[in-house]
Amino acid sequence: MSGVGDLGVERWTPRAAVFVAAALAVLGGLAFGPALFSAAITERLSALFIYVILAVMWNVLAGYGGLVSVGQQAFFGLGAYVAVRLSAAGISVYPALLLAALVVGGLALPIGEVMLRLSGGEFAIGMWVVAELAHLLVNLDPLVQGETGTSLIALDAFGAAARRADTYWAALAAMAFLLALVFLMLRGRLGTALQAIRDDDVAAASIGVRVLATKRVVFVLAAAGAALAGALWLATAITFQPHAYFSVQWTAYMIFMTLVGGLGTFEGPVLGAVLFFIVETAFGASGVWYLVGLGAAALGFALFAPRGVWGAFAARFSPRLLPLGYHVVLPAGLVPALGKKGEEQA
Amino acid sequence: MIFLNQILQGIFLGAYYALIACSLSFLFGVMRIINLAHGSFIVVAAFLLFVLADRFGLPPWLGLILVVPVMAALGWVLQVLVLERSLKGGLLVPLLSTFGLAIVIDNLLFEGFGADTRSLAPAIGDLAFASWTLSDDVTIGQLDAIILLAAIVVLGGLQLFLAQTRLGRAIRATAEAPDIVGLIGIDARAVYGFATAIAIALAAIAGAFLGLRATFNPYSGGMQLLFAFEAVVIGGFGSLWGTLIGGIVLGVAQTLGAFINPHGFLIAGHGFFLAVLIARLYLPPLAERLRRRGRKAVAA
Amino acid sequence: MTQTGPILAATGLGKRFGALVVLEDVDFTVGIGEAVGIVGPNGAGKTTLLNVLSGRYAPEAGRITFRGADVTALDVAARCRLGIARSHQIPRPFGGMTVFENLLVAAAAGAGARGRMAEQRVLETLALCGLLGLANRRGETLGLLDRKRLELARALATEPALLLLDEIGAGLTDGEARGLVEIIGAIRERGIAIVWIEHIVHVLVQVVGRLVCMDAGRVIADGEPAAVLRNAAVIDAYLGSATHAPAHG
Amino acid sequence: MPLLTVEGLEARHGLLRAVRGVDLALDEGETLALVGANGAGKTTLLRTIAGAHRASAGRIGFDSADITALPAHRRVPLGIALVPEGRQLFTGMTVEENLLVAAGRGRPGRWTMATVLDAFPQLRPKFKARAGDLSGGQQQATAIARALMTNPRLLLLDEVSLGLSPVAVDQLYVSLQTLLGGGATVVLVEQDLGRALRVASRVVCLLEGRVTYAGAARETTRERVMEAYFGMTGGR
Repeated sequence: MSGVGDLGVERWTPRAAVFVAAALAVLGGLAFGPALFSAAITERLSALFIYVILAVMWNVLAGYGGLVSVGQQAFFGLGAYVAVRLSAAGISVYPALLLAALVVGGLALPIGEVMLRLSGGEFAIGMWVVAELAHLLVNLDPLVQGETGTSLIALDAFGAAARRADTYWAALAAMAFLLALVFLMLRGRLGTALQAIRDDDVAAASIGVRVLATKRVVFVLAAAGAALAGALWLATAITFQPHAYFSVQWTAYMIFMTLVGGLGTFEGPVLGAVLFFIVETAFGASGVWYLVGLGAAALGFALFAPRGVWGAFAARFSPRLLPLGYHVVLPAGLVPALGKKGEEQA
Repeated sequence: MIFLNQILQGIFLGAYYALIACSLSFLFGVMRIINLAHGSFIVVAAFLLFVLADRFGLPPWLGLILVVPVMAALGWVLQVLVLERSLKGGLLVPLLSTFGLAIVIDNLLFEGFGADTRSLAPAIGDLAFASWTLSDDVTIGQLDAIILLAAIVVLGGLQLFLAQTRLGRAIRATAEAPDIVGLIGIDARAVYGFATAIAIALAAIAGAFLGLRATFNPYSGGMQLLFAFEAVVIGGFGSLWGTLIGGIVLGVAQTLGAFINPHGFLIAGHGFFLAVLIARLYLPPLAERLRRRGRKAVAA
Repeated sequence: MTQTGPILAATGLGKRFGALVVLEDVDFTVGIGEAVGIVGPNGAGKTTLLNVLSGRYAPEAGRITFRGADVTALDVAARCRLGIARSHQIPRPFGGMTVFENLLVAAAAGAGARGRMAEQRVLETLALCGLLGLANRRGETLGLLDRKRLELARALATEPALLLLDEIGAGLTDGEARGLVEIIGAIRERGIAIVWIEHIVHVLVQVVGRLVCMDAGRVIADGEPAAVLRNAAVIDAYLGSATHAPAHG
Repeated sequence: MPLLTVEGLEARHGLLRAVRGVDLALDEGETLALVGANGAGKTTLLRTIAGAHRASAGRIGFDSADITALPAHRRVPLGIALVPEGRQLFTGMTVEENLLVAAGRGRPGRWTMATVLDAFPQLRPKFKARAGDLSGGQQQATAIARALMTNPRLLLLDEVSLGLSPVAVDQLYVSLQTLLGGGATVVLVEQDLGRALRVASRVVCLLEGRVTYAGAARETTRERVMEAYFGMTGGR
């Protein structure tokens, strides 16, 4: 095996370093948002950060775990509800948001234990049933008063501007943290295992990947992430009306963002969330037609462009903007001529 | 006796669930697709019947004569435009595409009809509330009786169609072995088209009863999908009469839940469904382990 | 753990699909570092045997021990981590990952390798299987021969003590198959035991020292390859009983 | 003018070239035995002729028409029927239903429910039984009967004796002999060379998708076929 020892395996490239530095700079710059932007823009950006979380989390579940759930609103709603409950129990507001995500992640463990054993379509609708049941049970809580709902009263202690800024920072920090977490996960051993499961779970098992255990991790992470998004949404909206949080619409948004951006890629859902944000900002006022458009886009991308915008772009140009993959630096003589793709090299 | 009446009402409700569930189960049986837009199609039919009754004074029974063929045609279009392509796209695509379709349909209905809750009951006059009183506590709604009858006729008719007709046998053959039927001259794509048309036509009948026995709005489809799915899972996928049993079990669970607690109707239904899932997942392996242990004991 | 006993011993294996009996009372052993070929006519149960040995199917009867430990109840992934790796008849590359990453995940999940060590081992395995030049290509862009090589290399990256090969030569030209045989020969020389199903017997006998012939779910011959191929029961299994044959003209 | 002509036929399974440049011609009334080891491409060749598998190159002519691009269900009315490997019955349906589902989809002709049952009398008592509950021999008879219900001019039989007891195979071949005696045109894939040689007029051996041997049945020896089978002689 002479010569192998000299070969390098490269993860960071100059381009990736520049891109990651730029991304960090953007995140850093956004930290000054409340000082720079108007109140309205600050609030909109908080919403964008929550969309990014939702898209990235649904993508972890479906894009890497192969688990299409139409019931992620269960965790979104539970996140908000548990935050209300914790706050009512005297825990200060912003820690309560984080704690709510952890509590819901814990709840997701036994739920996943049952649901992960179902086949594709059964898992999808089964999760919806779980969401409905969670909604109904939350309505039973006297604090919530059924569909009347309640609000995060503790936030009233803050002034409007301070609340806006704190929520903005909380959402930004949560998004940055979850992006970093998923990034590190994909870069590590779990990430290659996840990609293997995404591509072929039978083959993944045959090389020793613990498929069910890995899916369990993905399920719990996606649940906790959706719960954090729900808790943050509560902080932006203050009121908690169960039907608004347990609505299947949320899952529709997640699916739209992920499908349009690119299922099973890191960058895709972030791009999808930004696109969704732009579409919503431009057409959200047109009401129902905008929702029809979202549904039609999801349908169209599922049927005709399943890779999504980013997936199609990456397949064509291999931009390698992030150091997620591995690149073997080969001596010039070893790189075979291209142009024989997909056919025998007879 | 009140308790008996609750069970009776649950059975009638279950008959409605069997009606909305049989086409979901049928389509899954033929194409292995769970159509997430199923409930939305039921609501579309209900709205079509509502328009015919409201604008043209056509009672739903007559309206169905027009609506069923229209929905069948929609089913064919669904197969050609969406399902056929979805089937080639792997496991996730049918779910994602039919979910997207449901969003489109629901919001188009909202655009056309607004958020108002509608009902077809006014179009059938007294029948909507007429009932036979069997005793002080036990009454049977005449419409309920019709629904039970309709469920039996639809399920029986579907069974008979699949067993006795040329197309029915071709559908069963295609469901079993889609790769083989071409060898005996059957065009599987055409069969899928017919099957989807039939499934959506059946959804039209379900839509009529949705509108007659309750109210509906453009976003009612999701809940109908869930009830249908629960009935199918409880009764066992692919079995038509199992669907009726599943629907009735679900209906009885719901009415008993409502009997116990005013909020108990839906909670009991969903909870019972999840209990069935858990039992289905954990009981067979347990039984297998016990069986193995028993065999070892015998061998030893 | 014994050093002298067989690395794999299966006794009394039985497997049925519905009413169809696919394996019936199959005994099968593989010595440490031994290469065994499995042949037999269509429907003999060869691939099912491989699936039972690898853990894809649970047998209804029988017991499988690997390095002296009972592995009958373990699933595919667990057996792989113990050292039983397999290749699939139709290659199943991870299409969205590069060839290097395909092996890296196998080294990590199957052999617990990590960091620089894992990368180095993967590079060596790629070199052994002639895939180094394709290290950065995505799995889905490979041709059939390279997919077969990848299938082999990825199984090897899990650092198995026993390698199960399912018709890895099928569909290749003679020249392509020869290249694969050289690689498999090199794997054998590293002391890895091999069980290899192949219909192209002349390819198979270049590597294996022992041939097992199956028919109708049973082992009907086991021994030195040339002897097995001359065995009357084997010829009957392939061509039907000689009593039906017409007189030779 | 041959009934079936196959020229330069290629067929793939994904990237795998299962059939590589096969030429065949078959006259009306002829019986051709196709032999070769598993994976040699016999099944794919039959399926491609029947239209269940797409040809990636080459041409298939049937009764002077080019049928290469036709899907399977449009070849059945022309008179091509395949009895697939592993029977592939509709196991949830009765024997009667298995036959009914094929009835009237091919050509009109001498095969009807009654004549098919005359040819396979062992099916009479099982007429209303589920196909999945039959014995292997009865299932195989049902599969052949189902194909006959389309009144084919060319019958393709893939491994009809696979997995059957010797008694069941004997019984099956009694029915087949009468069928073949009636002037049917048949391509037969059969493991049992002895049986194949007795019913066939010609033999073709495939190895790795190519024809490695072709000859008249009466001039074919077991040694010659074994060699073509493995690409080597047994003792070498």
